Order: sequence, then structure tokens, then C-alpha cells
Amino acid sequence: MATHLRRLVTVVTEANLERSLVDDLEQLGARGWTITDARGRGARGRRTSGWEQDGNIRIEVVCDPELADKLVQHLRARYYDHYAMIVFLHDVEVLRPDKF
Amino acid sequence: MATHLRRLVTVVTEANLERSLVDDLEQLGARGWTITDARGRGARGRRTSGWEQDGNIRIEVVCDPELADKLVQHLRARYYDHYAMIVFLHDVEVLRPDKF
Amino acid sequence: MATHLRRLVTVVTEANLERSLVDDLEQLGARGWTITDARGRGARGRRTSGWEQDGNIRIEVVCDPELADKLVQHLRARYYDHYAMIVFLHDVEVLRPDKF
Amino acid sequence: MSGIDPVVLFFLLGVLAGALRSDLRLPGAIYEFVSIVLLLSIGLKGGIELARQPAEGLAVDIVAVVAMGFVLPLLAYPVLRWVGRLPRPDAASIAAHYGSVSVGTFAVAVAYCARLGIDYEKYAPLFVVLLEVPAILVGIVIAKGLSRDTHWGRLSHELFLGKSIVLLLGGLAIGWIAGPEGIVPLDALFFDLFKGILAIFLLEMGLIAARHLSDVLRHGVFLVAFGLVAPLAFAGIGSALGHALGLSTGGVLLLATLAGSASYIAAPAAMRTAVPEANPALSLTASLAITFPFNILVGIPLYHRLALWWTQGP
Amino acid sequence: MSGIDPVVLFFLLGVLAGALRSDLRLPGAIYEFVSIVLLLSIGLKGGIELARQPAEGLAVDIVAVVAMGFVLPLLAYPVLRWVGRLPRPDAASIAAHYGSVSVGTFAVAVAYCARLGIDYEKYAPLFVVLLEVPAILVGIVIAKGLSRDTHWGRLSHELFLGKSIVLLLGGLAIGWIAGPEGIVPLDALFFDLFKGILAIFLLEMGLIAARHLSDVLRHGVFLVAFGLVAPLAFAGIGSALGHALGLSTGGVLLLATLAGSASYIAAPAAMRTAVPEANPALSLTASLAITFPFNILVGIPLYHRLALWWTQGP
Amino acid sequence: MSGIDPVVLFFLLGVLAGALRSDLRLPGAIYEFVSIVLLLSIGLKGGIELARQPAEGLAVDIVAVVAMGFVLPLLAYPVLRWVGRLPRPDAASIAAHYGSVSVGTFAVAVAYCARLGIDYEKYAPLFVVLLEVPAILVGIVIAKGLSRDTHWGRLSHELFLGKSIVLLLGGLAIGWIAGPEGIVPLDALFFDLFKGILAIFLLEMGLIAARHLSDVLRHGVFLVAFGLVAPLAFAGIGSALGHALGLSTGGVLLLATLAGSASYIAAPAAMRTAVPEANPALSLTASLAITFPFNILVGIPLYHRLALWWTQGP
Ligand SMILES: Nc1ncnc2c1ncn2[C@@H]1O[C@H](COP(=O)(O)O)[C@@H](O)[C@H]1O
Ligand SMILES: Nc1ncnc2c1ncn2[C@@H]1O[C@H](COP(=O)(O)O)[C@@H](O)[C@H]1O
Ligand SMILES: Nc1ncnc2c1ncn2[C@@H]1O[C@H](COP(=O)(O)O)[C@@H](O)[C@H]1O
Ligand code: NA
Ligand code: NA
Ligand code: NA
Repeated sequence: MATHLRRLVTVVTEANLERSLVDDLEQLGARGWTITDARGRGARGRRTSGWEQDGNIRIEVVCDPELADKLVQHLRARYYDHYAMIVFLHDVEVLRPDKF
Repeated sequence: MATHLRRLVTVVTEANLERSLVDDLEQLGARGWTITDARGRGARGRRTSGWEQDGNIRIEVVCDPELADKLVQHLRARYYDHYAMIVFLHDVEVLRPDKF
Repeated sequence: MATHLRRLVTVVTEANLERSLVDDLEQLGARGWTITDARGRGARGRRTSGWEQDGNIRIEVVCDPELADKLVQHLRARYYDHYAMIVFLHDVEVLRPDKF
Repeated sequence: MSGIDPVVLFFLLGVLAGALRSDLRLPGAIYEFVSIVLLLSIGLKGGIELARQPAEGLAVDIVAVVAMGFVLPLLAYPVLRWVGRLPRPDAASIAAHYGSVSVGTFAVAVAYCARLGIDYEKYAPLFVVLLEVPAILVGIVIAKGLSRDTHWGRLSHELFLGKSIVLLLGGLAIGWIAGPEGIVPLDALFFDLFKGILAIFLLEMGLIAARHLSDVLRHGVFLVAFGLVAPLAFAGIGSALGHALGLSTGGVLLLATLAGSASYIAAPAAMRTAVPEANPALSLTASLAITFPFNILVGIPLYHRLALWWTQGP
Repeated sequence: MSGIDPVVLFFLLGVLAGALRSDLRLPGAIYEFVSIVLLLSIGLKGGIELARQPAEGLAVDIVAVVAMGFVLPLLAYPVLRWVGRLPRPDAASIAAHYGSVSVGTFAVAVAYCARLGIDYEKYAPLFVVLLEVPAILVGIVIAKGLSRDTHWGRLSHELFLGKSIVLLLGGLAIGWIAGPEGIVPLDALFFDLFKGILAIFLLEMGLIAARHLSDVLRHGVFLVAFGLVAPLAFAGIGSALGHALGLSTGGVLLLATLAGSASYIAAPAAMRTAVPEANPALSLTASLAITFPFNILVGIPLYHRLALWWTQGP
Repeated sequence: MSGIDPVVLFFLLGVLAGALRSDLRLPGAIYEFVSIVLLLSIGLKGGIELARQPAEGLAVDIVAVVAMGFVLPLLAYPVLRWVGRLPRPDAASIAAHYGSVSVGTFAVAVAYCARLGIDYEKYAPLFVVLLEVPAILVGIVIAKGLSRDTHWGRLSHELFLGKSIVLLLGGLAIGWIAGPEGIVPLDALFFDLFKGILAIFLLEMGLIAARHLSDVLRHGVFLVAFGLVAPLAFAGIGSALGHALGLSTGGVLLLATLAGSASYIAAPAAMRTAVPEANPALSLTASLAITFPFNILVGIPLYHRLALWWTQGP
């Protein structure tokens, strides 16, 4: 089975950034993403879901290395200083390279 | 710590396929899977959770390479053409190789 | 873009272990984690969300290899025998090595 | 025929909020809960009335209504296929949606009758149960033939044990067994709150419809026209049948509403499984963003006139 | 003793829908909400009545009921261990479940009393609070001894501050402070809707029970027998104690019901943490899929007769 | 001025349960639903009364109240910046929170009026709408200047189409269009259940406040003092304005409550987007864990006295 390498960028951040991040993803040219609701703890304290101002989301984007780079740079520039956010990436294999 | 390599297959697809996919997984012999609710965007448009006909699920299966292959082939043959779906895979390390 | 390697430990287990696992993570010195609600099937049967005693959670911890090791050993010693639980790990790249 | 029903205003509020991209949204759990309560309420109400005055000779009505459920999609299909020039799977799928029914629309019609004090045959909830499935079966057969590929077993399980049928029939049975007095302690939830819960439901339906509104024009003028004309035509047929069966004004109104309504729950789910080649956006947009608003805003009062015309003459 | 309560029909509807593998399901958020409201309602009702007529000399009742909570699991354990030949942790865990109580069963008994106009001591909700914890403690000690391994601190925190105790006691306190008039504006939610909300709760319990029904046979005939006989035996003990304490017919009925009921919320959670070697499927299946249905379908009317026999003689 | 309102007891129960780290929690979906119903109830009530007796010459009131919304944060800022020595973004953000309003506090004040039979101008819900946004705009301008960086378009969209404004205005409009009779069938959900739903809401607010209580001391004594004094000072201003506008006792009380309340929904969300440098923990802790409890426990009865003093003299 022939597979192709792509990058999976995972972002965990404050739920109220969802709209803003989706706009960013569209502008950067991402062709798709997946969001799940999450909770957790990090440098900016505990974030429990269940109340609007609290709560995290977990965004996944499968894309080529260039977009992954652009995306991570953008997140760092725009959000790292002031928002609860972590980003990590790794390689994944996909079947339809033209899709991502 | 001795770990063993297995494959993690992640599928993001329409929520109403859940029952059908679980049946497939059972028939293909998967010994376990994990499902979370998700939302997102892709080639088939935006899918927002919150309403029954909308919404995605995210299925993860840890398994050996043979089953991973069979699973991906099956998904491609049966769902790729007509359903909102992405599939990606990568290696993960596990402790109990007999479990997966 | 300079990235640094870290380990991502993913645990899928019974939802009612959440408090206990969070205590463990704090004691082991994890600096952050992310939790999502999940359902699934494994050796200990089907676990469907929607009722308190059922349901799984999915915990992710990004950390250095030492902590990953300690964490996995701890989970194995304390929970493997009697709880529904799977653990898998792999490498991920992060931008801020001091954060994890 | 009297001012607008306030529950319909909640629908409009939802549409407006959605169209303006407000961040208002109803949690999925609430939407599900609210629909469960509505379905149970409708079923219970029917069951209680059946316990009060048993409906005799229902057999004819049942056969006739089921027959209509089989016929409606057969009428819709040729129009969709040859006038609308839609591919076969899409035409079949839309035909299934319009042959089947919308419980939300039925609930608004029930509220309409209650508000204007219009009587109707109390076994009317049965019509919902009877009309939900046949059109979907027909749609699938048109699209796929009686092919082996279709898992008829799994499919009919999914259809006949879908949430709406289980709750409507369950409510009917419980209402019928417990009778009017038995249900009194449950009145507060299932009857006193009925319109409030319907208002919440319609608020959410408005938000959902607004999300699909932007798709309407993309799919072209034929779909819009179909979404407006089909309910009128089918309501005409439904009202004629209701009259033929000797139903009261309210009964004719409700059967017309059901015939004129389009499914947006059972049919989409079933067609997605059985006819995956059909584009779900087409049928959902038509039934949700065109026909549903049309029916609750304009259709139901119109079908009321129609029913009056049948029962009282012009 | 009179027809079946309609809320019980909702339970049966849930079982049926679950057994037929319908796609009907209640969102988890709704289940949680509905149990919160039930617990608060029961507590508030008790508190109001306490404000109305203070219960004097409660001390004896309290001590006696708590003592029963410690004794019941000690009676169950030998049977489970030596008749049922279950491993020690499993026997201890099941004993804890059956010594503890089910608030859902209590709510159905309260509704039963309301329907038949049976009076009872208004501090009865206190019994629920008193009976929940002791049996669980006993079960843990049987399984583990007074071992250091058990985190007694964390465990008792979890037990005494569990959702049900907090809400029952909280409701009692609020009802007692605010008194009958103070609570009037809250009546609509907590009292008028009580049975409707109980119906929704039982619908979901039916769905859950159905999911566990398939496990029943797998665990063998002993577990089934235990799940049917234990409630009868324990209800006998509970009713005897109620009679000895001089309770009214309703009070005896409720105490019998509590004794005969098996926990499926507090006990499973606590045993999972404290006695992980015990197989949770065993105890949950017994209490949820056997004893709960038995109690609400057959047990409560039976315990009513029992209570009448105690208070009015044979 | 009369015993404590039982809904406030629910708040205290939540605080207690949270402080003791009970596992009690309300699902997020329920919290959202409950706030939606509260907002709609408040709006509907206002709309109905407007339909009954149109409020003439509202223009002056509107302008004056909006003006107050712009002025309050300008008064708070210097105190926060130079007395509290807070960094500019934090001072601006807290000023925005305190200049804006809390609908939950307003709901408790409305329940307070209902309980004591205090009349008020029925268009009072309009004040909530009018006061929500201006202070947030001022806060942003203080923090950032009229900088290009701020996406004013997106921001004002977010502000003016936020959930609370949409539901309050929507409710007002629906109530006004449908009128008192039209709304009757909706009374059961929106009016009869109002206090019960408010109780659930306050239970959850108590749990949330408890989670933030531990942060209170960490932020120092100034924040605590500000959280207690600011509501008093602002309520003084609000009551003076109310009196100047010739409002009734109830109207003065409500306007004082609004002025004295601090936002914990609209302001946090907006400041997070527009002034990310501000630490959200500071403002949220102050408004949620200090000012909200203070207002519902102590403030509202105090503002009542204040209102009486204005309207009836000392
Ligand atoms: N080491 C970690 N592993 C996994 N998730 C993390 C980690 N650190 C932070 N997070 C998640 O990222 C969110 C924001 O992190 P922070 O900016 O560190 O507060 C937290 O609320 C967690 O959900
Ligand atoms: N590039 C992507 N990265 C992450 N998730 C994606 C991506 N593309 C699609 N998805 C997810 O997969 C679902 C189906 O994709 P599609 O078939 O492209 O519509 C979408 O609704 C998204 O949740
Ligand atoms: N092979 C697998 N792949 C993905 N998830 C699994 C797998 N096996 C088990 N799980 C998840 O881990 C939970 C506990 O597994 P178990 O201990 O095997 O019952 C299950 O409920 C699943 O959610
Ligand atoms: Na139809
Ligand atoms: Na018991
Ligand atoms: Na204010």
C-alpha cells in the first residue's frame, strides 16, 4: 500500500480562540482541519471544560511541510505570548497526497 | 523500557457512520478502538457538531501493520468515494504487544 | 524552523480514573496534560459514554523521555492489572523545549 | 387567520441570529433532549385520546395513509429527474425526503390547532409513524433497484427502530395504557411545557436553517422552486385524502401538513447509508432551509384554509 | 394494589428500545441534569416537611438506620462468598452494592406513595443519606482489611462528598431554611415536574439496563437468584426495623425499599477505586439489570403489602 | 429586609460543594441551556410589559444609561491603574468588566423584586442591553488606543451579536409582538420555571466561583477591596441616575444593581480577543468570586434601601 508523508500539526488552546484560529487556517490556505473539545493543565493553569470562558480545544491539521511551517510560525507570532497554547507536530502517512 | 512498534490508524469521518464502521472493525478483527466526537472542515465542507446529521467522529485503532493495511484498504474501497473521510497512520510504541 | 524532540504519551482509560490520574501526573512532575472524553472497545469490553460509570477519557502528555518512561512504568504498575487502559507513545516535535 | 404564533417568532429569531453569524448556539444535548420530549408529548397526547375514545375502523385510514407514503415519492421523482435534470441518486433521495415527514412541522401544526381551538382526530400522531418509512424505502429502490448490495436487514432495523418511531409509538402506548388520569402527574413536563419546548426547538431549527441558507442559491433556482411547490402539491393530495377518509377539519389540516412536509432526520440518515452517491447537501438544504420555513410560516395557515374548503365547501 | 405507574412504563420503553438496539439514546448531560434535579427535589421535599413539623427524637432512628447499613453487607458477604463461591473481592464488592442504596429506586417509591396517597415520615430522605456510605466502607474492609494501601482520606472524601449526598443534604438544608412558603416559587421545577423528570430518568435507566441485560446470563444463575432474593430478604429486614422504630406504613415501605435496593452509582465508583480487583461487570449487572427492574416492577408493591402487614397486622 | 431568597441558598450550596471539592458538577450543556432560558425569560417579560403599556419618552433614559456605560469604566480605570498599580492592560480590562453588567445578578434582583412585590419599569431589560457593550469599548480603547491592530469590525460584530444581546433583544421583540395573551402558552417554561432555573444557574455559579476563590488571595488585598467597593460606588451612581430619570423604587434598585454588577461573560470574551496582554484571571476572579457573591448576598438588599432612600427620602 503506497502511502505519502505529510505533517500533522496539533494545537491545544483556549476554546474561545476557535473562530479566530479557523479564520487563520482559512487564510493560510489549509484545506481541512479537525477540532475536538478538551480540558487540561499547563503553564497558564488548569482549564476545565463546562463553562464558556474556560475549556480548551484541540485542533489537528494534516498538511504538507510548507504549510505546517507557516502555520506554526503564525501561531507562535500571534498567540504564544498571551494565550494558553501548545503546538506539536509529527509525520503521518496518508493515501491521497493531493487531498492534503 | 522495552517497547514494541504498532500502527495507529486515525479516521475522521461522518458521525452517522459510527455503527457501520464499528461493524467493519469487528469483522476485520480489530481488538479495540477509541472514538471521540469532533467537528471540522474538509473537501466536503464544514461539519459542525451539535446537530445529528452534522458532526464528525475521530476513530483511533492501534494494531499490527497487516490489520492497518487491511483496514485502510477497506475504508478506501467502501467509503472514500461518497463520504467525508480522512485517514492517516503512523507508528506508535506500546508495552503489551500481545494486546494489539 | 528549529524543532525539538519530545515524547507524546497517550492513555485511554476509564473516565472515573481521571482524578486519580491527574494526581499521579502532578506527583510525577508533569507540567501539563490534555484530556478529551472518549468511548471505545477493548479487552475489557465496550465502554460507551453517556453514563457516569461507563465512558473513557483520553489523556495526552507531552514530555521528555525520562518522564515518559516514569509515567509509563507507573501506569503499568498501578493500573494495568485491574483497569481498562491502553498506553502508546511516539516522538513529536515542539518549538519551546523548555515548556515540556 | 389570526396573528403569527409566537413559537414561529423563535424560529425567525434563530434564522436572524444565524444569518448575522451571532455566536448563539444550542448545545447538541439540549437539541436532542428537546426533540425527545416533543416526540414523547405528541405520542402521549395521542395515546391518551385513544384511551378516552377508541378509534374504530382505523384499518382503512392506516392502509390509505401508508399507500400515500408509497405514492408521493413516485410523483416527486420524475419531476426531479426530468424537469430538474438531477442525477438518479439525487432525484431519488430528494423524493424520499419529500415523501417522508417532518415531526417538527407536525408539532407546529399541532400547536396551531391548539391555539385556534381546532379539533382533530387524536390518532393523528399515528400518521407520522405511518408516513415516515414508506417513502424512504421507495427512494432507495428507485436509486439502487432491489439490489443485493443494499443491506435490507440493517436498513429496515435502522428505519423501523429509529428514534422518532420508537418515541412516538412508545408515547402512544404509554398514554393509551395509563389513560388520561394516569398521565396527570406527567402533564407538567409533557403538556404544560410543550409550547415552551417547541419554542426552544424552533430557535435551534432556525439556527440550523440559517447555516444552510447560504447553500440555497448555489443549488439553483429549480431546487428553490421545488422546495416551494412540492409542499403545496403534496399538501393538496394529503388534504384530498384526509377529506376522502372523512377526517375533521383539523385532521385534514394535519394530514395535509404531513404530506407537505419534508423529512430532515430519518430520511437524511437512511439515504446517507443506503444511497451514498446522493449529495446530502441538496436534499437537506431543500427540506431544511426552504420547505421547513415555508411550511411553518406560510404553509400551515394555507393548509388550514384548504381543510376548511374541503370540509365546509368553498 | 392498583395499575402500573406510568413512570415505570417509561422504564419498560427504555428496556425495549435498548433490547431491540434502537438508536434512541439520552445525552449524558441530560442524564446528569435529570439526576441532579431528582436529588434536589427529594432533599427539598424532606427539608420543607422538617421545617413544617420538626422531627423530634430522630437520634434513635439515625443510629438504628446507620447500624443497618453496617449489618446488611455482613449478611450478604457469606452468601456471596460461600454459596456463590465468588472470589473475595467480588463478594465484598457485591455486598457493598446491596448494603448501599439506589436513589432512583427511592424516587420511584416516593412517586408510588404520592400516587396512592400513602403518608410517610418526611425525613425519609435522610435515610438515603445515612445508608449510602456504611455498606461501602464495610465492603472495602472485607476486601482489603484495614490495610495501609487504602487511601482512606481520599476515599472518605469521595464518599461523603459524592454528588448524591451533597445534593440530598443541600436540598434538605435549603428546604428547611426556606420553609414551605419560601420554596413556592421553586415548586414548578422541583415538584410539579418531579414525575416527568423521573419518567425521563427511568427511560434512560431502561436503556442502560438493556445494555447490561445481555451480560446477565453470562454470569450464571447464582447472580440472578441473588439479585432477586437479596432485595426481598433485605426489604424484610428494613421493614422490620421500620416497624420497630414505629414508622408509619409509608415510612416502613420506604425503609424496606431502601434496604432492598442496590447502589449503582456511589458503590461502583468507590469499589472501582478501592477494590480494583473486583470485576465491576458482576456487581453492576446484578444491581442494574436484575435488582433495579425487579424492585420498581415487583418489589415496591410487595414492600407495600409488607408494610401494611407490619402496621396493620395480617 | 426579609429572609434570604432560597435561590441564593443554591449559590451558597454550590460554593460549599466547590470549596469542599465535591465531585458535583453541572454539565456545560445544561449551564448554556439554563442561561439561554434566563435571557429569553427576562427579554420576554420586558417585551410583554412594553406591549401592555408602551413606554413613552424612552429616548432620554436610553441616552443617559448608555452615557453611564461609557463613564463608569473611566472612573474605575484611574483607581485600578494608580491606586492598585496595575499594568495598563489589566486596569483597562477590569474597568471594562465593572463598567459592563452581569445578567445573572440582574436576574437575582428581578427575583428579589418579584418576591417582595416591588414594581419596576418593565423596560428594565433594555438597560442590560444598553450597558453591556459601551464599557467594553472604552476598556479596549484605554488599553490599545484607537489602534489599527484592533479588528474593530470583527470585534463589534462579536459584541453586538453576542448571545446575551441577541437573546434579550429577541425576547423583547417576541414578547412585544406576541403580547401577554400570545405568550400564555409559553408561560410554563419562561415564567413558572424562572426561579427554579435561576436556582440551577446559581448552583453552577457557586461551583464556578468556588473554583476561583482560591485565586482571590493570591491577587492581593487591593483586588478584594476593589471588588467590594466598586459595586457600592457604582450602585450609588446607578441609583442616582435612576432617581434623576424619575424611575420607581424598583427601577432605581435594578439600575443600581446593574451599575454595581460586573460582567463575567461578554467582557472576558471580548477582552481576551482584543486585549490579550491582560491577565484574564485577575478580572474574572474579581467579578466572579468577589463581586458576584457580594452583590447577590449583600448588595441587592442594600441597593433596595438605597432606592427607598432616593424615592421616599431618608
Ligand atoms: N505538557 C503538556 N502535555 C499535554 N498537553 C499540555 C501540556 N502543556 C499544556 N498542555 C495543554 O495546553 C493547554 C495550554 O497550555 P499552557 O499554555 O501551558 O497553559 C493546557 O490547558 C493543556 O490542555
Ligand atoms: N487536512 C485536514 N486536516 C485535518 N482534518 C481534516 C483535513 N481534511 C479533512 N479533515 C477532517 O475530515 C473530515 C472529512 O474530510 P473531507 O472528506 O475532506 O470533507 C472533515 O470534516 C475534517 O474534520
Ligand atoms: N487496539 C486499540 N486501539 C485503540 N483503542 C483501544 C484499543 N484497545 C483498547 N482501546 C481503548 O482503550 C480502552 C481500554 O482498553 P482495554 O483495557 O483493552 O479494555 C478501550 O475502551 C478503548 O477505548
Ligand atoms: Na411529505
Ligand atoms: Na440496600
Ligand atoms: Na457594572
